[in-house]
Amino acid sequence: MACAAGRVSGARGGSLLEVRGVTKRFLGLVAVSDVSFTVARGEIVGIIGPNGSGKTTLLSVIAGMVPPSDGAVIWKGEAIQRLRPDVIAARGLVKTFQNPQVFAELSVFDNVLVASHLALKHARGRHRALTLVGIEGRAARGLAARVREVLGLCELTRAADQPAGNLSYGEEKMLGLAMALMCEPELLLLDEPASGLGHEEVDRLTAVLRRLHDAGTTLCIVDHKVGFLRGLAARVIALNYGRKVAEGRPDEVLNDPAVVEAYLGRAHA
Amino acid sequence: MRSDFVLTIFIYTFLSGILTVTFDLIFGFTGQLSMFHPAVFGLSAYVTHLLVLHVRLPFWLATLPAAAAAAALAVVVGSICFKFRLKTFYFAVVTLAFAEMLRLIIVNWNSVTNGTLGLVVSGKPTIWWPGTGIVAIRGPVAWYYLTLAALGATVFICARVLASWMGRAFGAIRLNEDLARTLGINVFRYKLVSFAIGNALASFAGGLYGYYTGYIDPGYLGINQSMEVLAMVLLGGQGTLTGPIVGAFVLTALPHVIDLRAEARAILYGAILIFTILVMPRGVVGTLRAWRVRRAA
Amino acid sequence: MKRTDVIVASLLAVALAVVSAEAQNVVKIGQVEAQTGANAIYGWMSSQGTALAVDEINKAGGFSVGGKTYTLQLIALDTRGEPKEASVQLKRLIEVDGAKYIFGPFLSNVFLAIRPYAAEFNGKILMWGGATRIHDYVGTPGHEFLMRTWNWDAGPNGFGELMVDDLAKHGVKKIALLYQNDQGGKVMEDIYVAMFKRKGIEARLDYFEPGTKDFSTVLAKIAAWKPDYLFPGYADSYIYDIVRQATETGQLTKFFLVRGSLGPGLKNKDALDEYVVYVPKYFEEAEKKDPKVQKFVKAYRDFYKRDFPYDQAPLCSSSCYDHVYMLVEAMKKAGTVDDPAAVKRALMSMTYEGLWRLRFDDKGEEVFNFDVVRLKKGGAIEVNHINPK
Amino acid sequence: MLSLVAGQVLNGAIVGSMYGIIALGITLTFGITGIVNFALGEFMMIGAYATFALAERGGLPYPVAVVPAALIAAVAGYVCNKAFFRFTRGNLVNGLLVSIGLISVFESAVLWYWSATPIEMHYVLPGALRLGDVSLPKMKLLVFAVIVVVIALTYVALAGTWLGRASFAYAQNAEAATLMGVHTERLVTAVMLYSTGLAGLGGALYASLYSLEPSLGGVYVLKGMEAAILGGIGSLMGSLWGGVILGVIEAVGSIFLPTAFRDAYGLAVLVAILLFRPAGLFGDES
Repeated sequence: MACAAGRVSGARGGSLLEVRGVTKRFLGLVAVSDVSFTVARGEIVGIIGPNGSGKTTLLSVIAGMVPPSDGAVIWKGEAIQRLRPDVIAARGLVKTFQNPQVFAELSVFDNVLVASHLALKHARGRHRALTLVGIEGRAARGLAARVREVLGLCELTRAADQPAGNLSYGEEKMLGLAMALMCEPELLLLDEPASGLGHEEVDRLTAVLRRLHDAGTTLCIVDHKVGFLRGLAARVIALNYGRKVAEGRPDEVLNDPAVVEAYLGRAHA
Repeated sequence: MRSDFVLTIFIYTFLSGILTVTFDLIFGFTGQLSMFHPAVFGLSAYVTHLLVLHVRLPFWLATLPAAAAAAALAVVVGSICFKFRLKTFYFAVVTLAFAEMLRLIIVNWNSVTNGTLGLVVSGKPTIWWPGTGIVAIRGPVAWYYLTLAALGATVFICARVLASWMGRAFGAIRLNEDLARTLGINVFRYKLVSFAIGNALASFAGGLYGYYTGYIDPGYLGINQSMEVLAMVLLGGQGTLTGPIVGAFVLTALPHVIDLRAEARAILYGAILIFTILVMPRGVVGTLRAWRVRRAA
Repeated sequence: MKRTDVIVASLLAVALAVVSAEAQNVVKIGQVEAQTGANAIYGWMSSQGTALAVDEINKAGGFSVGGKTYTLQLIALDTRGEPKEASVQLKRLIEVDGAKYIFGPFLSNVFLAIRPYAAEFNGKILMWGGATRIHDYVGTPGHEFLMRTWNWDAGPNGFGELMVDDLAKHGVKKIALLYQNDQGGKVMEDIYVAMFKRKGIEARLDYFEPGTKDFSTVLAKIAAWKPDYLFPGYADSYIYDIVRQATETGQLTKFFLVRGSLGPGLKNKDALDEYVVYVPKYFEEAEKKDPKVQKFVKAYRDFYKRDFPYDQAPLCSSSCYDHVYMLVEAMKKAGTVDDPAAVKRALMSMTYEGLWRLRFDDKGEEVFNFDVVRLKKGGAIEVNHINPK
Repeated sequence: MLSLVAGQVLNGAIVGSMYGIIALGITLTFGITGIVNFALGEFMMIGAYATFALAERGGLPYPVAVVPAALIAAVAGYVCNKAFFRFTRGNLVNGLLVSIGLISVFESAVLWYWSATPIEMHYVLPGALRLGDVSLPKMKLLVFAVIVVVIALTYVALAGTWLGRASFAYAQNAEAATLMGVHTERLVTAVMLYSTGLAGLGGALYASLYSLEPSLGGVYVLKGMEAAILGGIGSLMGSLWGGVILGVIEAVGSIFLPTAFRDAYGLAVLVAILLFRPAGLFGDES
């Protein structure tokens, strides 16, 4: 991804994202409690944990959808936990939704085209104004090409012209991913990308994510499908009741008693 | 002999068309139910004329500060509403509130606006015409083409904006604000942009309207103006550029087509409004479009 | 674009067809009044009077001018009080229907919006309106087509002037004006505030938003100022409430009106001390004395199948009724039905004895006899018939 | 001066309660059906003219006439719901357009029958009550009492009845409520009946205070919307408070400032409050 590569900057090599003691309370009950971890550029980090262990909340906090009650989110050495989601996205930190969000009335192509907002902004900046008076048609053509590219990457080319409302659940998730990609993320936060997908869909997803990673995108994937993550992630963080209970290589973490307990309950511990 | 009667209906259609199209930019495309339109319509009518009157600006020059004023006002009102995340009904009522306050100011600021007596506009806009040179625009035919051109320009500008990334941002905001945010779209800013552009363009309708009828009064800012514009857009088809114009034509011509005693006429008028929207919930154009799509599929 | 032209052309063709298809010996009277909507009251009443007169004349077999018998066709269009509608309708009346005689409008904002267009037909049409703002234009160059069908407040023949003089004679020192904040109210301010000043009466003015129904606050404010009289706006729809709310709490009990009707006074006759009002005609009394009035009231009842609106009728209904007859007389006198200029000359030189004695001053503004009614506590009524020279 | 203010605060509250009863209808309808019944003012008008007809023409004593008048309005509301609003459910603007159409229809119909001449009922309860320098018309006090009682009863009733539980459940979460067996159609019908009936009652009371004209509803539906939002959509007592506050502000405002701006005072405060409490004074933030 040329454009993305062009924007690599800030803390080179070092940690791209750092989550520092993030806590989130919703009227009394604690969803995330004092979680800290870092994501280095080019990594694939997995976050696992049973349902209700606070994974989704944690992601929302990082993406700026909900402000943390406590703690900080550091992006390229800069605290971002008070910034608006669109600003955070503009800085290259993009999130997909667990249950896919799409513009149902628009065609798949237009969905992704809408998502080209940032791409165009980065590519043209103020010069976007020229597209208003018809000049800079190149920019527009460039976008269209890019959209097709992304659709191809996510294997949605065939569905391009039909309304997003008609897509299957799996395809909707793919579209969600495609739109996120269009934003040219440096770090892509994926919220349960595999949930509700069939086997071959999961495989396809895995392949796509691999390709992304090879293209230089850092990934942070939340999922409770352990198997799916084991295949992808180099490092896994386990949450339970909003706490970080383990961190390390997938096999280590999956054998960690705390994690086993979290998943299978006391009996097996 | 040609009939001014028919031409006049078209002239009013085109003038209303400017209002409805720009309103649809805010409402149909960006999803913000604004009741502020008649306010800028009336305000710009006053500003334009007062500038011509006191500052001696030529009409066309005077419309620009008027548009600027409209945009500035829109930014103020819009920022307040959007900062506080006022949506649908709330947004409608608050913009209505601002419109009412503006109307009351104009009604009572006698020294400038001549209050309820209104202002009689004697002049006409002039244009340079090859051969004849500078000519004042008089008579229905001239006004027919002038207003048509104005409407055309408005539609063109709106179309360009909607075709650009801004239009895409508007749509995203209308359809799913949260998703729009995660895609890096500054929802607040683009709501504001849509609101400002819509109102700035609407201001031209005000200036022209005042100079066409030759009379400006605070009634321009009345709430029923708001209702009429809304009715036109819904009837014609929201979220389209042709729909609002169709609606403007229908509702402008309708009262003059029904030939009944006053009360019966008003009853029928209301009934037609109701049944059209019930039969075509997406307006004439919207429904036709959907129908064509279904036939294609 | 092209398509619109086609539409224009076709509609136009239809229009022409309509015009040419019209019978020859029909005189068309157009009327542009607000018959529905918030400001309907004046227009509604006047369109009633006109329709009644036209019906009577036609039932009587029409009228003959130059040996030819004509009937009247009334085309009354409802402006809903909207200038936009009115301007389209006026064009229709003049061009499509070919009406040369236009009645109305009574609303000033409507008049101001249609004036420029009507002026283009100066000499080709005759427009009879009651709107106050017509006063500014009637008799001025380029407006020969215009005549105002209502007495003017100020000036030697002005009913307002006369009534205020009377107040001054009664030693009134302070009067509170409470007008609705619209065209009519503003015009009255311009007329009366100055007039009171000239006559050495201290006046204070408060405006209220049209649509207001509860006046307690502003009335309390006014009462604290302790005026001798309260001078409420011009529309009965407000005066009923103002008078009731003022008297109910006993804050203000003396009223002075130059528009509106006797109705509100009668309704609260026991609670008020005095209620002075200008009415073009005090019908309850006139009905007993004047056979013409009797006939009119009966005709109204039969035609509309509803009780006679004593309080509202004088406002305009019947003066429009008279105007139709007067116009016909003028046509006879001028010997033509399709030369408005000639008809106007005839009108200017004649005096018509109908329910009123109607004539026009040299500007083309109407002067007719009227009544000033002084209502006392308990309902004692003293009518003062005034017959301007 | 003090007595002037005191008197106007009371008077403002009374006038405001009238806004409140419309606001209650708006709150209920919007909360349940998602449409703003902009035509509510017309049902008020119907109630007012019905009262006039029953009391003046039908010869019923006023207190008796009020009830059938409200019922007539409710029936009209029921018909409109079945015929029109049913199809615009959840579509704010289309519902608004239907309302605009209804306004034109109703007002013209009334104009046709009653003519444009203003009409006024015989005074039911003339005279005023004096408390020191403050004097308030008896009828106004009575009207105020009735409205407060009605709204309070509505509040109590909605807490303990099927309609109440249903509507609260529905307002919280439509699907869930439907799953819980709340019969949406029945609920909506009930709400339409009740809100239009309330408006009718408001009109019936109005008729005893002011003169009638076909367009009387317009002002009240606007004030009602302001009051509903001021109090917080969905809050029943909030609608009463919203109305009262609005009334008091307008009254007190126009003592010290020009009366011509009366409406602006209420609007300004409305906007100010919305900025600090977007959900209104009594609405629940979320």
